[in-house]
Amino acid sequence: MTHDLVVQFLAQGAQMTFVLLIAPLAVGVVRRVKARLMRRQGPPLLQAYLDLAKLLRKESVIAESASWLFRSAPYLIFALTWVAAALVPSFASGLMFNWAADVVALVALLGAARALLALAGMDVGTSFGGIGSSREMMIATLAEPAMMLIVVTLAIAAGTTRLAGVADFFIAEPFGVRVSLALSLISLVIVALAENARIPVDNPTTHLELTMVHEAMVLEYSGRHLALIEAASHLKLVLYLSLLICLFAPFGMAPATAGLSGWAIGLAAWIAKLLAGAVLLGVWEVSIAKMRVFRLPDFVGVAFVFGFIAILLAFLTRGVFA
Amino acid sequence: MIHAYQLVVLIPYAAALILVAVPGYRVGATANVIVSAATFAAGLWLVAGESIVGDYAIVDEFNIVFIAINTLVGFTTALFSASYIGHEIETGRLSPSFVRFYHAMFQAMMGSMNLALIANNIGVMWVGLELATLITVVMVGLYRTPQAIEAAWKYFILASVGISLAFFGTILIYLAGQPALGEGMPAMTWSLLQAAAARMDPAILDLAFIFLLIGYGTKVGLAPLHAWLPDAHAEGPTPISAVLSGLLLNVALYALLRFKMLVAGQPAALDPGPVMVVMGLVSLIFAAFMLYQRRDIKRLFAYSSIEHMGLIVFAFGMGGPLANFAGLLHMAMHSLTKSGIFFAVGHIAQAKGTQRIAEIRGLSVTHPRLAVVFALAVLAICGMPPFGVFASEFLILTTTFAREPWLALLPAFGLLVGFGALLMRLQGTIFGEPVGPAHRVEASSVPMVLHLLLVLAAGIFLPPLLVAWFQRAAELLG
Amino acid sequence: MPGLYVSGVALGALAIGAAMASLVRGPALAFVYPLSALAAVVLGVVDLQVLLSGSEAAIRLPIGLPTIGFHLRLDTLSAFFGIVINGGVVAASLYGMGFDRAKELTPRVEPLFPLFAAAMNLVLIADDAYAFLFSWELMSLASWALVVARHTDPECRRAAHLYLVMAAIGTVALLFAFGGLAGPAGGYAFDTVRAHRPQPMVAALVLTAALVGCGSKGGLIPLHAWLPLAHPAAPSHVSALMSGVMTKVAIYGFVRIAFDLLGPPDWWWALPPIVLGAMTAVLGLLYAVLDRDLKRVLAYSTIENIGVIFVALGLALAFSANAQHEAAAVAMAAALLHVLNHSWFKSLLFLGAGAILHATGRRDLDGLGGLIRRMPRTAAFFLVGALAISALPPLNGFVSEWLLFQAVIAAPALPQAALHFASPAIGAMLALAAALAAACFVRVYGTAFLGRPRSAEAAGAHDVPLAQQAAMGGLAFLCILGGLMGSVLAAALAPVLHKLVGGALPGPGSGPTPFSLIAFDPARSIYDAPVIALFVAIASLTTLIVVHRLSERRTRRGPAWDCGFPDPSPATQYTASSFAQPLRRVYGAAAFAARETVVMPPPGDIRPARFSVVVVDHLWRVFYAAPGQAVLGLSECLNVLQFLTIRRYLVLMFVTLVILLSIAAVTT
Amino acid sequence: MSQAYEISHLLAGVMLVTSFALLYQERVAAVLNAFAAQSITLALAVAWSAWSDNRPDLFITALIALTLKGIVIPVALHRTVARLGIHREVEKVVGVGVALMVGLALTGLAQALVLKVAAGMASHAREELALALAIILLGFLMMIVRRNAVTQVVGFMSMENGLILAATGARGMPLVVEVSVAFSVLISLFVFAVFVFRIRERFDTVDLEALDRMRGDRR
Repeated sequence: MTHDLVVQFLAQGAQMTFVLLIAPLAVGVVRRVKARLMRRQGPPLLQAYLDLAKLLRKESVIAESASWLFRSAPYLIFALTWVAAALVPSFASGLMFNWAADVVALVALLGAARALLALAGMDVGTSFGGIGSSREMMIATLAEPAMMLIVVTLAIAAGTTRLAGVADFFIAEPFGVRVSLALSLISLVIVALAENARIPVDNPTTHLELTMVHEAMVLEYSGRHLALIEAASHLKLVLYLSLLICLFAPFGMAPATAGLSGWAIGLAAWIAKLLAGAVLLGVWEVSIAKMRVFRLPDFVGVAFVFGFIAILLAFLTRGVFA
Repeated sequence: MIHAYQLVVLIPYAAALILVAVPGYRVGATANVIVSAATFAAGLWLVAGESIVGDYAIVDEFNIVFIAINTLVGFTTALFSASYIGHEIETGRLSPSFVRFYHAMFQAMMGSMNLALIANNIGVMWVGLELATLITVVMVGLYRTPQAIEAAWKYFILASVGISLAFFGTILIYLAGQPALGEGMPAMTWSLLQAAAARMDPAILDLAFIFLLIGYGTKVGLAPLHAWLPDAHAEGPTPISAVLSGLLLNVALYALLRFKMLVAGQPAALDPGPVMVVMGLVSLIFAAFMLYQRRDIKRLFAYSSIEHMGLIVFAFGMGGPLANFAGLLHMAMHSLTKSGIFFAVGHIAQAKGTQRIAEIRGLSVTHPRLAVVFALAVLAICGMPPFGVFASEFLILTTTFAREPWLALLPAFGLLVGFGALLMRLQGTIFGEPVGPAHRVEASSVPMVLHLLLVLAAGIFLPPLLVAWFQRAAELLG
Repeated sequence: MPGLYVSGVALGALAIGAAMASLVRGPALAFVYPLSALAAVVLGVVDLQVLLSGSEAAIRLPIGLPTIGFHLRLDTLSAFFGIVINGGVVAASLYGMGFDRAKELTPRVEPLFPLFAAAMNLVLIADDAYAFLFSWELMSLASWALVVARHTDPECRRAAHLYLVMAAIGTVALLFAFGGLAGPAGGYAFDTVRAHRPQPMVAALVLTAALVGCGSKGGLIPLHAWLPLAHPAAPSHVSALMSGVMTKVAIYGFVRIAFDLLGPPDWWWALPPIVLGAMTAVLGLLYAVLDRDLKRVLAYSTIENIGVIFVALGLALAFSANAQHEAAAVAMAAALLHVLNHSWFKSLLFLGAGAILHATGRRDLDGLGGLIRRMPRTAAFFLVGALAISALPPLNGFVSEWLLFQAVIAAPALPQAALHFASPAIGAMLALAAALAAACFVRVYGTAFLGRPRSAEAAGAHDVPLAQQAAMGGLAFLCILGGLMGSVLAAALAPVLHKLVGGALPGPGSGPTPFSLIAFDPARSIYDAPVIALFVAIASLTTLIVVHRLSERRTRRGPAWDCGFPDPSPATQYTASSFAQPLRRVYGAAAFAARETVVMPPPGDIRPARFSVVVVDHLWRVFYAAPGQAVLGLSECLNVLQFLTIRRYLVLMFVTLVILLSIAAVTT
Repeated sequence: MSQAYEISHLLAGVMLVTSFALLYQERVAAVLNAFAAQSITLALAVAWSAWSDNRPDLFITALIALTLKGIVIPVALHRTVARLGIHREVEKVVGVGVALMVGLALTGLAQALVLKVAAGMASHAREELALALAIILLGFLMMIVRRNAVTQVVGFMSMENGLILAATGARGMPLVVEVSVAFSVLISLFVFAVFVFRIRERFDTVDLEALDRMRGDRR
């Protein structure tokens, strides 16, 4: 029993380390793919790691007008995102602590991180920080309703809001069952793009002032603080990728009871799917242009509409019109 | 052996004769207070004693309450005017000789109202009521300003027509009672008519009730018969406004209700309920809207009296034990509260030297105590707890909704509209930066505080005896 | 039974305190707040004891309505709301102790404060219609007098007038509700009402009336307009009471009528509260996001929270109408916990706003900024409140939000098509409301406390007296504790839930840890705040340590970089209005017909460019301005009747007579 | 008996005719004469019923009617009119024709109302009641279709004639005398008031329109 407990604990720890370790790699893959598609040499795959290391080594410059909130925010943001990422079933569903938060709580954790980041952006009292924070919060108001609809759909289908439970359900189900799920997949993808500040919502590489959203918020950060923020955004990308994986492509994921071997398989499958997702993201980002900020409602609105249709279809398939 | 009910009438009349002769307004005022106190004592004696049914006098569960209120408010008003009239003389609005006349008339008016209340004879009641009306006409014209004369003249004409119509109604009641009670006095005696109501001639009864409704309704101040009321209140001396709103309207309504009892006693007659409901609602809503345009503070509260009379008539029109009970309670509460308000208005008018609402502001800064009392009184008349009006309005609205949900919207609407206006005026007068003069007020604040305390007590606890009386009367009202 | 006597004594103490305070003047008034705090503590303890032991007590006093009497009852529901209210009263009194007697207009506030507190407590233990409305109206009256305390400000007078009129409308609606419940016979005692349930038709009317009555007090759209005017107008600790606590009394009234007196619900009863509540939630926050006055923003967010609570209550009605008791329990638990949580963080935020007002004398966000350095404690407490009201874990706001989402997610299982089609829309609107709340309070905190001061007052601010800090600190602590111990609170609610919806949440122990909050069953939905908090704490600490080990620890203070163009003038910061711009662009156009116009002078012209925004409040125009003008116009028309000649008055009389005679002639 | 009834009925009818005459008259003087005629007829009717039902006290009422309303007041008003110089037309609100039509309608209404009365009471009482009711309504009508204080006073007094007629018609009704006395006091007050306003010079005319120069709320 105690042995089992220890194993479970280790497994949970393993997931936390895995997500942390693989996050920069995923980002590296995305950048690499984009570079190649643009006929550029592109940075090495491990560039993201090097960047983090470099930032950690540099001293951090803090504006005079910054308060304690500015300094402490990065640690909290990083921790919140990390914990959230660790709670998403990655290579195995029945891990020890992933009951602790269901989808709703997960979204809320990310929301907390976002709120802190927006506050940090306002703290120095520059105009760019304000732009970034206000737009970030606006985008969140667009994304969260769609996210809620997706959650409702999953709950209707799987009868639970625990990710592990949903994953188990889809593992058990024959794959590719419902139209409603396809629709909510699309809307979840859109939400993920919006949440991760990817093209077309935001351009992670731009520093052209008026188009910045996420970058504008972190403009004043440097050194270790910037490193933490960057790491957090990497983690967030991994989180959403593995959320998509665990909900819509759970095959290969190790069930609760699986032993080490099952975990190994699951881990391999997860990494593979993760990198595939990263590649897809890269392809998508080169194949589309960034939108104007006030076109976003239309874009994210698509997610909302699809989410709604998905629910109606879910009603149909569940035959609630009795 | 002279009895209390004779005293209630005789003391004031006798006093009136004496007061005409008394020189010096201070003596007159004091005498006025003493006499009113004596009348009040006699009224209390009546309350303590058992009910009386004589040839000419009747004291039963129905009118005893109104006799008590009448004598009480008469006493407090005398107290108030004793301190108030002095100021009027100093400012030269009245000459001592007029004050002497005023005191005599005051007593005569009280006596006539008491006569109307205790009369067991529809003719005598008519005489008493009309005497009271004519005397108030003279009182309204007391200041002899053009406005006062005009108000008195308007009051006089409308009241006289009302008098005639009411008298015709009285004749018709006699005719209706004739088949049952034969010719002569019996057919004009309340107690007998009440007993024989079932055998009266229904058709004549209908006719009679219409004429009485118009005739006495004029004095109750039901719209569209109300025209005299606002001007009479605004232009007469404040104590008279208090007596008009607090007592005369009640006495007229009392008469009307007596006749409604007769009609209710005769099933074959038309049901007066709908007519009363309609007239009540018209008065209530009309007065509520009129409140917004008022510029004179006394006229404002005169319209509020019309509003409340409308509500009361509506309640009696609805009928049923609860609504009738509520109506009686509201009559009592309104007469106490409204006279209290007029006392307060008298103070304000003396403090600011004007009755124009626009020139009264920031009382809570200049006269905090007065402002508090005034605010409480106005909130009380608006039906706010912990005052008695809240209880009666609670009963009226709840029972109406329970019986006729959609009909209940109308009185509620009227009350809310009126509340909006009164609250606006209240805030305007007691809040804000004070403007204009701020004189000291000599007039005694005992009467208004006393009234307020009574209304407060009624809101928290109604004595069982009173409840029993009201319930009995409510049954008779059908 | 003793509980009732004890609270009676406490109420009496409050009443006597009010009476005495109205007589004395000057420093002697200082006794009011300690007395109120003490009484509130006593009342709260009694309520807690009743809630935990479930020992109800009732008594009938021989006052009030004749033959009916004045019924009082202290049951678990009243006890729960009593805890909410007295918590707020304690905090407000504590804050009041910190007042500088010389400055505040104490004689107009302090006599009414205990009266207000007593009236609110009395509403909760009233057990007949008369007692209920008596104390309800007393509550409105006391708060009106408090709102108009700053009576020389015409805005305050206007707000007070609108407030009391709306309160009167609400009271009339409740009169109707109780009239329908009592029936023509006038059975006003709640026991009598429970004995004879009304007919379906009557029940519908009663429910509507109750919704109007309680909604107008709680600020349900479209009955909300008075709230953002009246709540900010009062002194801040009274605003805290009105917004944080008095609105809960409105919720109590609705719960008492809809779940207790009205008998078993029909499914469609759920629709009005759900629809209105969802609209209120979203619109309330849109108002809040666009407003620039700190206290008005808070008032608008109160409207939003009331909307959320009404949605939860509506869901509870729907579930219990379909006998899905555990789902009903989830929804009801969400409602009640949100009542408790909102009372905490909204009081905290209003006290914080009061502190800012006290320190800077300003309420306009665009005049503040940088207060986190000048008033560090207040800033910390306010941050907790802001994050809590944004429903962010692990604070208490999220607990009730989570339960509510669980209830919404369960709604598709309802048999009625109307309801399960509504459920996703409701879920989306609630999510939108949550996101907007986050945006709103990031905006408030970012402009008021962060950045650089935008005015001399803000630059010269100083933190508030210790008593006021204590009041805020206590509430902030409760917000954190309530966030971590949500499951414990939910367990404490069990008796109330059983009484109202005949079910309760799975108790502690059925989950993985004793503190895990469980909706339905552990396999379905769990939220374990302590574990998550622990994880976050460990993660952040390890990060801290590791980063400090690995990284270059040097830190340099320098001017803000700002893309290389730092501008020292604080005017270059983002203001509250600029922060609202994206949201106004996205939502305002639809909701408020918001239009931006930029007047750009031609090149070479030295005149500055002008930017202006037009925002139209349709609700105000339709539901308030138009009726008001109608009443005034009608009174103008009727007023000619004051100026007729005597002859015309005689004509009126004559016509009336003839009409009545003709009626008598035709009717047989 | 029947003959007694015939006569009283005849007199009542004559009174009704005179009140139509009041409505018809254009000139103030004529109005006053018509009113005097009506009052004298009333006096006769009252006296007749006093004799026929041998209620001597009614003679007092008759006497009052004859002296006060038949002679004193008309003469006094003639004087006033002469002094005020309103000899000619009294301005009317509606034309004579309309007034007469309305008057007829009112008379019909009165009949209709009284016919509903159960046969329980003596038929002649019903007739008399109908006539009295008609006279009262016509008096009221007279008050509202004329713009002139004198004619309004006259209208009021003819209303009151109707009342006295009804009162005497109601067999054995007590207090009739007292009430008629009270009414005469009221009327004298009425007339006196007109004089007062004339003498005090407070209003330069007794036209009621002018009396309300000061409207209710000073605007």
